[in-house]
Amino acid sequence: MADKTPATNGREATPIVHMDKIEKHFGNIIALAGVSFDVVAGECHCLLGDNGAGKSTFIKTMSGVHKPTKGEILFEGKPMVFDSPRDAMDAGIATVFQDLAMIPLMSVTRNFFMGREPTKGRWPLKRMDMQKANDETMRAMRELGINLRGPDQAVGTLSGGERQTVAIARAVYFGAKVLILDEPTSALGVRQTSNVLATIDRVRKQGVAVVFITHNVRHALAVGDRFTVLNRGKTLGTAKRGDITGNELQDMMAGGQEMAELEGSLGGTV
Amino acid sequence: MADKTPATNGREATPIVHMDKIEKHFGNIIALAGVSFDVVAGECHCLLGDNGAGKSTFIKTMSGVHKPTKGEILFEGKPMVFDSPRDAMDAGIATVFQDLAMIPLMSVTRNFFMGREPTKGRWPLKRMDMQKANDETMRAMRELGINLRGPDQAVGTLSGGERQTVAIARAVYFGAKVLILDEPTSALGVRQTSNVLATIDRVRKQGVAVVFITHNVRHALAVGDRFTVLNRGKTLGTAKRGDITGNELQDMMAGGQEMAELEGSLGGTV
Amino acid sequence: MADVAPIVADERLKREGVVTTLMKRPELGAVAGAIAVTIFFLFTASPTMFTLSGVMNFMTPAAQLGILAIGAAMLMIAGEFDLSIGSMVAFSGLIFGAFVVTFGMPLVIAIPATFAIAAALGVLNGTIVLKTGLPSFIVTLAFLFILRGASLVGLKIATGGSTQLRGVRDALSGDWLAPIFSGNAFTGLFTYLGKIGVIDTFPNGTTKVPGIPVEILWFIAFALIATYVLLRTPQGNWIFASGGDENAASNSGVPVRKVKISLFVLTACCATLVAIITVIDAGSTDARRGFMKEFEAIIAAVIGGCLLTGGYGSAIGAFFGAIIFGMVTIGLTYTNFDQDWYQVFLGAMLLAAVLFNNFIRKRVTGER
Amino acid sequence: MADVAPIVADERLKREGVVTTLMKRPELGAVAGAIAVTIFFLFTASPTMFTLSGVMNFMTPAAQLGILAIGAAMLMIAGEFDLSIGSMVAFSGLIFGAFVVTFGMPLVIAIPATFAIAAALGVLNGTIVLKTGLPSFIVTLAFLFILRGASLVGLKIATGGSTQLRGVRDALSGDWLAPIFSGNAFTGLFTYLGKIGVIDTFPNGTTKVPGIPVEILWFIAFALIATYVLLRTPQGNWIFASGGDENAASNSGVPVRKVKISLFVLTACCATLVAIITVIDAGSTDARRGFMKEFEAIIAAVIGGCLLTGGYGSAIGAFFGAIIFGMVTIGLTYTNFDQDWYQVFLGAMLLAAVLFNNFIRKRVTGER
Amino acid sequence: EKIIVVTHGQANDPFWSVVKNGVEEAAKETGADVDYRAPETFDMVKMGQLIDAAVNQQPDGLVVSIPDADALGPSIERAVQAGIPVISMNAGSDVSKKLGALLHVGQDEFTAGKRAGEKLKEMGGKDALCVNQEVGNVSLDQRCAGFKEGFGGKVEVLPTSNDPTDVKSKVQAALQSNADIDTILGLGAATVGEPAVQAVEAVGRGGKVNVASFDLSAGFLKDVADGKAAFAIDQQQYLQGYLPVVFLHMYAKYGLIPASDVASGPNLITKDKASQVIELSAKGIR
Ligand SMILES: Nc1ncnc2c1ncn2[C@@H]1O[C@H](COP(=O)(O)OP(=O)(O)OP(=O)(O)O)[C@@H](O)[C@H]1O
Ligand SMILES: Nc1ncnc2c1ncn2[C@@H]1O[C@H](COP(=O)(O)OP(=O)(O)OP(=O)(O)O)[C@@H](O)[C@H]1O
Ligand SMILES: [Mg+2]
Ligand SMILES: [Mg+2]
Repeated sequence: MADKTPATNGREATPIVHMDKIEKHFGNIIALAGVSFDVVAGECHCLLGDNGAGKSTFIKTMSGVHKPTKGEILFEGKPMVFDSPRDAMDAGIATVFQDLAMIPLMSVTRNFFMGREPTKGRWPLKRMDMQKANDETMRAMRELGINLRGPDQAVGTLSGGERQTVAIARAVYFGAKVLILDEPTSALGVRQTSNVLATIDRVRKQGVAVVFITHNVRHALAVGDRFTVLNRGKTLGTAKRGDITGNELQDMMAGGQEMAELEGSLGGTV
Repeated sequence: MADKTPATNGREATPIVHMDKIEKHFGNIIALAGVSFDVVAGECHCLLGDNGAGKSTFIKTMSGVHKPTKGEILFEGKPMVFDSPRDAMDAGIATVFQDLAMIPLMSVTRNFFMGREPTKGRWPLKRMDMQKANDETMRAMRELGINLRGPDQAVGTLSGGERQTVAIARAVYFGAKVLILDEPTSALGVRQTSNVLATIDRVRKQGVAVVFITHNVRHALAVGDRFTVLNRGKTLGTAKRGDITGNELQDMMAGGQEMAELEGSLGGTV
Repeated sequence: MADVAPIVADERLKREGVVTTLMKRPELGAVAGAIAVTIFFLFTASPTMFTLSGVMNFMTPAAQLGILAIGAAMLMIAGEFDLSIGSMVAFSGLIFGAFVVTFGMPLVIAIPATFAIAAALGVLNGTIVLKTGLPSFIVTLAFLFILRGASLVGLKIATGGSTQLRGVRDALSGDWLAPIFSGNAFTGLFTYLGKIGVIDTFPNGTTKVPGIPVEILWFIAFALIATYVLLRTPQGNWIFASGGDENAASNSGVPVRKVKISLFVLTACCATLVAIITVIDAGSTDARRGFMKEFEAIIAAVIGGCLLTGGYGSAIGAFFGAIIFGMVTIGLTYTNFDQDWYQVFLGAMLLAAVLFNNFIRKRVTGER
Repeated sequence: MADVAPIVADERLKREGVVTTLMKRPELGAVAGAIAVTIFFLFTASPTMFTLSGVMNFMTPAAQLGILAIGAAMLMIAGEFDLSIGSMVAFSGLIFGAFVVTFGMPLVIAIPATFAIAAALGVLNGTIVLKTGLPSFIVTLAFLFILRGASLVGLKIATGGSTQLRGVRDALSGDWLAPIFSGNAFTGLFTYLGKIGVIDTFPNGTTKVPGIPVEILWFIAFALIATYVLLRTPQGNWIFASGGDENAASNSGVPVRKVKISLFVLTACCATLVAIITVIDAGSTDARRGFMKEFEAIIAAVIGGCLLTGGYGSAIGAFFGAIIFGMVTIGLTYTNFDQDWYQVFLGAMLLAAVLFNNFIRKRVTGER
Repeated sequence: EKIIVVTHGQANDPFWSVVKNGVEEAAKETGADVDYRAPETFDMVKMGQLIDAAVNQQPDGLVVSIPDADALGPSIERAVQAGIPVISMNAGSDVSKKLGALLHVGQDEFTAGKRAGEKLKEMGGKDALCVNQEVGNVSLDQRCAGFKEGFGGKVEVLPTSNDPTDVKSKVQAALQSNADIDTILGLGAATVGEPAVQAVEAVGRGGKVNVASFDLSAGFLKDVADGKAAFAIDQQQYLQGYLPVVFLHMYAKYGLIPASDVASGPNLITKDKASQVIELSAKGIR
């Protein structure tokens, strides 16, 4: 697919985030060996690749968790250094991390608004608006197809999918300019998955730039505008929607290695 | 599908595990409201259902983590009370939990063999056979398509898919009679997924009873012999392979609620 | 997406009583412990323990400990320890005493200056912990020794060789700020109540209880404010988040560093408040002040339901934890047992109080 | 599935030196701290500190602390605390002293009997912690008080009113087991070395160092065994797992309860070993033995790299942590510093030692 | 009739346990109901609260030690106001009368330290260690301060913990690094005196270094008797516990009270007397 890479050259819009030749080393482990990537407003850019390819590490440098060992980040055209995830958030980047970044002992509402709590009243009586926070949380969760028993259940006691939905709903709620989703549908049921995909589609149409990581080719094809494949810390290339078929994409995601043969309906895409 | 339930009545083999009208309450939360389920040797029984339906809670009672509030567990026909997961393991039940049950600070090998370490030498010099443990771990991981950098990397620094693969490889390695997999493929790449599905197929043919939880209809259909759908803590019924189509199954998994409409290739099964 | 499912009563919930709901809160467990201890002393202690003066008597040490315990609890909720609190009491006491006695400053200057120095030490503690990533246990332990040693040296310098600095009361006589930090509040009211016979008086006519010791008021006010901050403000949310999972909190945009440093400053200031109150009240300070108070504060916080691993606990819990601790230590002197057995009783009562609290909570909330 | 990918050199790894690999181990950080402290004293302390007798002199308290610290470290790795260690030293000392002096038992009975009682108390501690789910901090804290108080009461009963029980040495003179638990080992060798002039002698011809104090040998042996258990046996794996994540460990089949209870027994037995050694050596025991040793043990374990949250640490780290602590506390007396500053220096040196250790590790292993 | 004793010394401190034994003996003999109270560490704030607690119980007599007149003064005055007869003991002879106590039993730590210093100076001491097992405890600090004054020569305070092994190692370290030390004063016989003697032996300076210690312990007395240590300073603290209770009993019963303070010490126990008191010391009477 290396020959298909120039396909992106034709794009006009300046990217909101442009990551240039990012490298990231952990001690003696090289997780990223020079990855370039950009995303423009109103598109959904899928980041695909084998397990351990470096996808999560890459988006973590984008959202201020890791500092790149080498390489540059341009935000809206200007070089930018995010010192903490809070900086990235203030710039309008919201992320669903693969590990969800939630506090098990705290309630759903408190996790939802963690770091950006709605307040009411004036100092010194400025306080959290719990009523509003609870309502918004329940509403946002219902939109994604989860009916919580109550907004004060501890996140640690939620089911895997319920928990993931909290993280997605939160990111969607706060994702002003860029929304990064690291395998957001991995634990979701069919109904919740289709809701999330529909949500991605909706926010993209509202002009938000979406970075979507998934292992499911069908999900990627359903909402993706461009597809970038990582393998062992390097880019294999980027393709536009329509330039590539599901089977081609699947082969690339497997890192070029052969897959076990399966009977039945799995002949096509997993 | 309630009318299809009797389909299973025709089976001859006595189930290895038979769970009878299991209820489980957490304080005032009712997670399971009477679920019956069984699995026989050599079959793959898929447990499906919406997020929060109670699947994980159910298999946790099966593997000794939770004690059921009501109901009975028959193991090889005899009533059985598992006081701890270790009891269940000693009986030959191995589980991949949704949260993986791994210690982030410990190495891959130590996690792999946790609780059942291979030893060499005699007391008082009976010690862990690290060489063997490392080799077996690397081999088991490679079989599922993950090439680890080394067996002594801390699990906490592995990628999501790598970590999940450790948990699966461990369960397969120790799953003598029953293998329970709670959404084992959620974080896996396409190659690893097909490896896992192939592995399920292989161990089933070796006579192991497999309980497979997934949200992916295609995965379920690829390896499942029977399908049980849970909804809000209750069974919707059980169907045999061939008695049900992917679309029917998908509708049931969504709990009968409508799904968001999606353009493109997602018209069929998610 | 428009047709969002309506909110319906959920069939997956059993009904639960108000009691159950209340008992799930960590602080209310500590209340159960406090009640158990009270009942114990009602039966075993001299009845004077629960007269007005008896209550003030055990509430005073409880209040002094409690101010420290609430600060320690908030820091523990954020996942860190401050072992230097006790030494900080001695050190702040020395600084304050020296300001007042040696330099003759009025309180209106001496108090802010002492707090400023304490806050600076808090920032130092916090910064070292965060910059180096060392456990706060070990960093503040170093300050436990350093500040204790510095108090000794400082006292010797300030007094010309003694380890006891006296004369604070004389130096402050007539200072208008003193009543806020020492002595008793509402003395007028109490004298009046004594006159009309509502409260007991000594043979010479003075009331047995001259008023409410100010530390008790500080203690209650601080407990209320801390609870409000923890439960009702964004900052409270950040404190819980920082302690629950530092990485997750920081990834979700919580300014973890600022939160933790502020709390190190808070514990240092709590120690300073206690130091100022006790130094003015006692009129003196010495190198042993606050000895082991860091552990007592942590103990009170843990009795009150704080987890040592962070992320869970409450200020009200620490409030009752301090009262339990104060009531047990002073209360035992109202009973008729031999002082040799004191520690055995103390240990047994602590254990009994937390066991009871735990038992009640388990009963009420069902398994788990 | 047959065609498993072959093992190939991984291009995603940078090469790293042996030093880096070594320094990643938690224990080797503590070694760096120990070296830093040694260098400091080489420059500031009287040269007698590093003569043979000087080394034995600071190694003796280090060894006694270290035996406790290694036990505490193993328990901390498993995610629990034992605050009753120090009181256990006093209590076991009393029991042992009473067995030997009051009941006249020979060591071969008294020692196992004392260990049995200590083990039973360890089981009690562990069982309460596990059955109730209360934090071990609070449960063992109760035992801190209870055992300390019981030692006082017991001593008074055993002696008829004094807090010191003496006469142990007389009661044991000639007991064949005594040399294993007291005095010096290899005395013959040392006398010989003294004769041929390899080691210093006093004017009267006796060697300055009569032998190696047995506690040092116990200490080293225990450190080696503990390290072996932690790193090379299944039980070691279980200890790390229990502390790393109790739920995950139990779900993976680790017998978490058994592991924890055994470790509570271990810490109680460590305290008893120290008690027996010191009681025989001193010939007496008193109610204050082991005071605050629980904190010193935890401090040594933390200096040696143990996490308070569990799941991480090493016995060798605790070994060096105890040596650092012993060297600093005793070493400062060899220097010319004004002893008023003792605690300031102690704190500063602790901080410097852990900062140095941390700095080295960060340098060597790269960021994170 | 109820008498409450509040001191600054913990029940497990060897010195104070003897005081407490004296209190108990007096209680037995007079038939009075006597309670002994003390804070868990040297803590003046807590001690004041314990006195307040005692006053609340309206006893027929109160015995207190006064190591810090500023901190304890108000509580003691409150007791006097409440009409409770107060006798002070051990520390506080200088302020006892001013605060309204009937009389004082015992003597100043400072005076005792000074006395020891003078004696050790007489024995030829020039360079001394004052080994303090609880730095910051004002009454111990005063012992060292008094010693410094009486001794006249060079005195260094060596802070240690309560642990005998620790004390021995530290004293040994001090002796090794400073060959001029010829005198050691311990502030507690069991915790400091005994290990200090061992340390002196271990560095081979037995006979060249004079070891003396405050308070008595059977082990240290044996060292004195054997000539390994110079003397022990005895305050006869048993009397400090015993006498005030008896006095208060007499006062309550007949209104009798001695007219002046009672000095219970200091009393130097040297080689000739040591062996006689060993037995009493082992029983917690001396
Ligand atoms: N903190 C770390 N320390 C050491 N190695 C790390 C660390 N974080 C990630 N790695 C390694 O870097 C590689 C890339 O990890 P990353 O999590 O980015 O993969 P990924 O593409 O997200 O995989 P997956 O699809 O399984 O989530 C992995 O091999 C992992 O082991
Ligand atoms: N310990 C607990 N305390 C309280 N409620 C719990 C607890 N564990 C699970 N629940 C609740 O029980 C319900 C079932 O949870 P469970 O994890 O079994 O769902 P699941 O079917 O596995 O869902 P998913 O597909 O999202 O993993 C959820 O609504 C959850 O909130
Ligand atoms: Mg990932
Ligand atoms: Mg689940």
